[in-house]
Amino acid sequence: DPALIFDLGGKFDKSFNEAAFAGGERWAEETGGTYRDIEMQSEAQREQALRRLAESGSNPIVMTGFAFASVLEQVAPDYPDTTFAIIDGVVDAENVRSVVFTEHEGSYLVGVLAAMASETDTVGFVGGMDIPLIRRFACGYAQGVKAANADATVVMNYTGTTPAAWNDPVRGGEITQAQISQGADVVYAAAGGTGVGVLQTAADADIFSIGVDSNQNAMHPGQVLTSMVKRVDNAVFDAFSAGVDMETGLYVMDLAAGGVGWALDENNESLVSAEMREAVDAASAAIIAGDIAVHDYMSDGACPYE
Amino acid sequence: MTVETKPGRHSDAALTPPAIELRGISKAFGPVQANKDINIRVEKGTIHGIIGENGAGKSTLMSILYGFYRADSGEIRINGEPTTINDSLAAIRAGIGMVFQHFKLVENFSVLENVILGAEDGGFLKPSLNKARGLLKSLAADFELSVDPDALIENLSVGHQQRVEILKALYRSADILILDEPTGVLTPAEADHLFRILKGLKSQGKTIILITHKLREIMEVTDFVSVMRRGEMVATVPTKDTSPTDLAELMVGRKVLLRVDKTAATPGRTVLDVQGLRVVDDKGVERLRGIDLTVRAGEILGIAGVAGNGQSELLEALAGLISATSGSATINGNPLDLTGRTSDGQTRRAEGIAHVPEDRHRRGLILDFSAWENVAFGYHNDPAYNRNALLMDNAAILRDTEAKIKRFDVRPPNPWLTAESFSGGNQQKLVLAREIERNPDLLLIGQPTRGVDIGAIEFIHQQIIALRDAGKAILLVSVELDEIFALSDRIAVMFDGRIMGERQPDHTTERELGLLMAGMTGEPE
Amino acid sequence: MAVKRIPDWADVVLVPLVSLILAFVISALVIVAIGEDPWAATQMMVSGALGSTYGWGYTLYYATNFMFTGLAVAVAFQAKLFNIGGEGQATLGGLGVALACLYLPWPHWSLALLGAALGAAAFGALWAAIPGYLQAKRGSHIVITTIMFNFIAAAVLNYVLVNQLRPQGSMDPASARFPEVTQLPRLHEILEVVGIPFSRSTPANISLLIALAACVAVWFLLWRTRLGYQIRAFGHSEAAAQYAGISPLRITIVVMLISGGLSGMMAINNVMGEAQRLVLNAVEGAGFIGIAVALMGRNHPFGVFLAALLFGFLYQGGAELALWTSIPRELIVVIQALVILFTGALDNMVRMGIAKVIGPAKQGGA
Amino acid sequence: MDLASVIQILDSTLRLSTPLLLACLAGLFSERAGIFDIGLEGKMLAAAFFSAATAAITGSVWLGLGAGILASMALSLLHGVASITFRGNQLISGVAINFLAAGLTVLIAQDWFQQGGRTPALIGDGRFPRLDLPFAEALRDVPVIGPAYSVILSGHTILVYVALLCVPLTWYILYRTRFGLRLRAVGENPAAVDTAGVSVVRLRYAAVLICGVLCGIAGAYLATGLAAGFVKDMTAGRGYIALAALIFAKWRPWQALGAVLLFGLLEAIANRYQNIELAGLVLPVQFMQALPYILTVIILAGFVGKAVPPRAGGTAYVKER
Ligand SMILES: Nc1ncnc2c1ncn2[C@@H]1O[C@H](COP(=O)(O)OP(=O)(O)OP(=O)(O)O)[C@@H](O)[C@H]1O
Ligand SMILES: Nc1ncnc2c1ncn2[C@@H]1O[C@H](COP(=O)(O)OP(=O)(O)OP(=O)(O)O)[C@@H](O)[C@H]1O
Ligand SMILES: [Mg+2]
Ligand SMILES: [Mg+2]
Repeated sequence: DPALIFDLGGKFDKSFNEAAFAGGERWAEETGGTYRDIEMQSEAQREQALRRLAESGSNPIVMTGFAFASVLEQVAPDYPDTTFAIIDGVVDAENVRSVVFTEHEGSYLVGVLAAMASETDTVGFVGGMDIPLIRRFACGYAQGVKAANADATVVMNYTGTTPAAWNDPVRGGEITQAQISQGADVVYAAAGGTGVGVLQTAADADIFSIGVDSNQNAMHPGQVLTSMVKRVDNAVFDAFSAGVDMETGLYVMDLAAGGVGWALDENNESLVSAEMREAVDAASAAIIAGDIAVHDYMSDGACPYE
Repeated sequence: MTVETKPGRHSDAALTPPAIELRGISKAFGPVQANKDINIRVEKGTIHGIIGENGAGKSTLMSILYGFYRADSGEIRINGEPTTINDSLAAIRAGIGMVFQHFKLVENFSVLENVILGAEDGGFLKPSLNKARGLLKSLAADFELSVDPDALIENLSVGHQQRVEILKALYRSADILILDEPTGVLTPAEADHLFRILKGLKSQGKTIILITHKLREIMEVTDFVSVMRRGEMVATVPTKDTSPTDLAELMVGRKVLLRVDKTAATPGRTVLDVQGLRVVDDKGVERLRGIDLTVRAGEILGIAGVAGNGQSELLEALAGLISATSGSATINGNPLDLTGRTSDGQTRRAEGIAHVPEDRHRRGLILDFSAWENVAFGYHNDPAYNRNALLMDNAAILRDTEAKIKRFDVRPPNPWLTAESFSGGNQQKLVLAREIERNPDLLLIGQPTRGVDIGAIEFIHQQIIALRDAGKAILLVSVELDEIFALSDRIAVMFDGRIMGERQPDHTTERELGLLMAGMTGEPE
Repeated sequence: MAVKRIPDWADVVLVPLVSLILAFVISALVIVAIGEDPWAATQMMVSGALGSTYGWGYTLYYATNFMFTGLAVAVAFQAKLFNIGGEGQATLGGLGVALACLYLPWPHWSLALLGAALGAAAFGALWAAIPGYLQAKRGSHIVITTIMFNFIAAAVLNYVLVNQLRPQGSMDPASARFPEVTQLPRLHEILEVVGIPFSRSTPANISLLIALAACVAVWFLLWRTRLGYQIRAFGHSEAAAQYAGISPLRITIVVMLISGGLSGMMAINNVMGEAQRLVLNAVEGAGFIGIAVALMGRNHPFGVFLAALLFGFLYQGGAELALWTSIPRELIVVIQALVILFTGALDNMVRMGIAKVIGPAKQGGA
Repeated sequence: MDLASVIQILDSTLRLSTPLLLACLAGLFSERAGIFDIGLEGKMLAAAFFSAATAAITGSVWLGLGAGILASMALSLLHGVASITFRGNQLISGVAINFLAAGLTVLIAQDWFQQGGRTPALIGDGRFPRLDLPFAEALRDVPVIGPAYSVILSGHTILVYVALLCVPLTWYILYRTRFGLRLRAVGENPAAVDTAGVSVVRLRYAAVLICGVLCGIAGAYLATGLAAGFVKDMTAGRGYIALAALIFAKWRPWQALGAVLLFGLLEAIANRYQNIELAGLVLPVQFMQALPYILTVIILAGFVGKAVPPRAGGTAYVKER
């Protein structure tokens, strides 16, 4: 059977891990198969969990989060008959599939939408912690905003430096208020459980918010402009479906591959005008065609658009 | 049938029920049997004294009567009625008031707040406080108990704190007033004043129980006296039918020497010389206002005074515990750093000064440490107690402790017991052993026998004299005038941070010292 | 209601035992309440934590962390200083280890261990000494300052990892992997020498021995050295310590240096021994667990050792439970809470119960 | 810094200070009575969960508030039993309560809602509405007073005003009522209270329960006033900050208000200004995030001086050993 390991955030984090969980569940439902899933509780367990699963015959083993990369690098060669898939991280080994997403591309698209929906020419970004992954979201977003409206301002904030940063809806709400007072009328949250507070405050203040990872449009129908979806669920689903024969190597789940995108459903239909849809579709096409290069923060550790 | 009771006439006792009757009261604290089958009657309108050695169980008995402790067995009758006293509220309701040996006051509350605590008038303070203020005024007038109702307790002298305790009881309209060692902290004048008050109360029909160690006071004010020994009530007699020597014998169970033998001093060179010592405390109050004094080798300089007039600060400044604001001092001719910048307790010890602090629990001992650890306390840097720069030589300390315990007859002679588990007198012996055995040039000693019973006092006094006779200088601070007289070669009296005057013990009287202690220089007005 | 005196053996053996049993009984009730089988859960916890050398390896690994942080809190408590800053000090200790391992060329792991331990202790000590100094000199309450320093440490680490130590192009806000030579011997390698087979895949490493040595050293420090004597005296009574010429300033700072150093040393276990790189939040709350461990161990190194083992067991047993059953991981937090509550705060209740059953101590026996 | 920013920051300060204020006053009652309480965090967390859960199930935020208070009081009672009745270690009991709340809330949330330890988002009457104070609209355009009153002061949920009212109320209770006199006395010298014929145990339980009520309101405010539902560990260390504020305020009510406002202000500023450029040097985000804590340390070291806790604090009242 396949196995799925969630990162420390836990499988119900309403975003990244939860999306992986959804992929697993979908696979189980469609194929009638069963899989094992476990949640990490401490750093030291990563290795423990990987080895135990590999030794008990789980295959393939899918894990979410870049934090696994370093450990997997050590563990994978010890179990040549097991295939592993790591999401959000890159491990160079025979039996590992590395799945990465181009969050900056998805963020670019929602940035375009944000800039066009904004009447104040000011949009906000709330990140959980100042770490490279979140910077990548932020930078793509800023580029998209600037592309749609060169005069727009992007207000950026991070919640904190302790693990509480990902679970503090109250502070998320206050940061949103602070951004609103600086004129922001669309706020993009990439902050785990803190995002719940961001979306809530935006809805209360009657401005738009943008969800992340999973489709969060339904959390406040008609008030969440869109969500930057990262199809972690597909990545898990694909890996599970491929089973023991899963191909290894680097898989870049980019816009072209449908790995990232923006969510449109009955909850936000009315919010996205035809003009906006056109613009974002055009941007999307241009990115896929390579006409627009969305800057990847990871490429040089800098963001020219902030 | 109505019987007219005349205060003090115990012949009426058969007709009037006694104010208090205790029957078969027993109380144990763990293995300590503090009270054993105690029976006692206290007649209405009398002053009834209770005496007994330290730890005889006096306070325990009274605390049971006041509902602070619960007796293991026995019966309490108030005015003939069997009464259950499970807490202090019940005692207060039964008309009992108590002034504890260790006051039960909230230090950072005002006098007024302390008085009304627990006896407030309704849920809000304003009316209670106003009412209390009025009542306090009239009580103060009736009983000469004036205190500033708005002063904070921590700023009051012990004597005034005691007045507050008495006012607390009177405010609750107590008919029976228990005073546990009230005079231990008072000047003779204050004590006289207290006794006047007590007599006044008696004449108003109140019943008073007075615990004291001072036989003179028993003889002076009580109508009856009960003697306790080791948890038992050994006798109750009319005061007029007894004498101090009889009482002392009843108390201790043997004959006691009430006076220390000592030869005249032969003072030598000056050991300590202090000039213009001033100390200002944290609150900015000037505690010492220019002290000049000298102590010579082979003499004891006794400092008399009511507690709180700067004696503590004097000792602490000399011992390096607080810093002086100005002044200078020399020890054996070498300057002493009074500012504390280059000195502390360690330096002072090296300079030949030993210090027996007034408060052995707060300063002199670590109560949770064993006896042997306490023997090294303050001398932990002594090479004899250390193997090397890092390690202590516990075996050496232990050996030394055993020797000291033996010489000072500390009981029980077990160096492993924690300081806490020794009785007060034995704790004091431990401290004295540690400091005296160092053979210091100068011994600073505060309240050497506070809370210590007659037997131990005798021994401690002998040790102090012996040190003097060995040619050492001793600066003694005590609030017990008897002690000052017994030990000192010269007596200096402190009042309000100054030395009011110096007297020879043979050429002065308690009365004269009492006046000096109250701030009067003795010249006719 | 006076607490009855009970014989010494009952106090030492029965009270903790009964307390633990009570805690586990209530935990079982909680497990039943969430619809799981408490017996199966117990079995899984015990076998997961103690049933194999593998389980022992993890149990000891966690216990090592808790020994360091527990000792840190205990030492400070001996001087009556409540150091809640173990979390931050261990965080900084991790930084010390990382810098030592990454930037110095070590010829052998043993030297690397020495260097890293020094780095860890120095950084941790520094992080504790500032609150100590402020308390002694400025009267700033050490509880507040150490709490604040936990937050500041998190920010420092976040900055350093993201902007300085993270290898170019890495997504993970973590340092690079330490050089191979700094890899500490794992427990199985050590035990192999004496011929005991031990699971190869556990993070327990030589730091365990250092933690044990630290327990002994702290005991030695407190009860055999002059410094320890002064620390304890100061802790019992500041006024008395001053009388004895023990400088409050010096003792406060020295104690906090030792305490912080011990917290920091935890990093040789988790950062150097296990992860071989520095990650965000490597401490994972061990600093706070240290408070519970110290309090339960009555601030005595041996008590800390036992309490750390108990918590290691709870951690590992609980992890197994959460990993391989549907029981949520928070259950373990609840069990920990109950263990702390019954053994640490309701001990008198147990004592009184025992006194009722076996009767009070004989006269003079207590 | 423009006026709008100032107003927003002050507005935010008030909201962020409110849970701290309630928790701080809660701690004040308990510690003034001689019972140390580092379990404020846990009690707030429990209250946050039970208020959100009850509000989610019943749709009534008032029932939620009640449930939150009850939950918090239950933990207070536990603290009381451990530290008053059984004279256990107050610090350990507090630590245990923090762990207990952290574990139980998620465990129960998972059992009840299956949303990963979260409650469903609260809507409509499940949350406290924002109140407009009288004349807020009319005064809005008056310079200075207008924004100060109608933006900063007005427009918060009722619990903010409750919290603010608790300050004078606490002061009044503490210094003007019989209960307050006894409460303060029992924290200073329980023997004095005992010999005055008042039950030490009853007073301390009362104090601890009041502490429970206030922590309960604080937690409910977090989950149903500021946020719209419970998220695990959502108190995010606020209980510890409240404790720090209490020491900062030296256990006095008005000073407590000052202390929490300061903490709230620093946090609001840190939220608002994260990228500050000083003379060409861009201060890192992390620096701004740590700034409230750094400033607290500096203020404490520079201006506050020694805080002396209630004298009988932290120790059980034992008459006989
Ligand atoms: N709270 C207590 N717990 C345990 N033992 C106590 C307690 N109070 C008193 N004792 C012990 O009970 C005995 C009687 O003490 P008590 O205080 O009644 O003596 P006392 O006659 O008042 O002595 P003193 O003259 O020193 O005041 C002593 O042995 C004392 O140590
Ligand atoms: N509060 C207390 N709690 C427990 N034990 C106490 C307490 N007070 C005194 N004791 C114990 O009771 C015993 C007698 O103490 P106490 O001070 O009353 O003796 P004492 O008869 O006054 O002796 P001494 O004459 O030497 O002062 C000692 O062993 C002491 O440890
Ligand atoms: Mg007595
Ligand atoms: Mg005694």
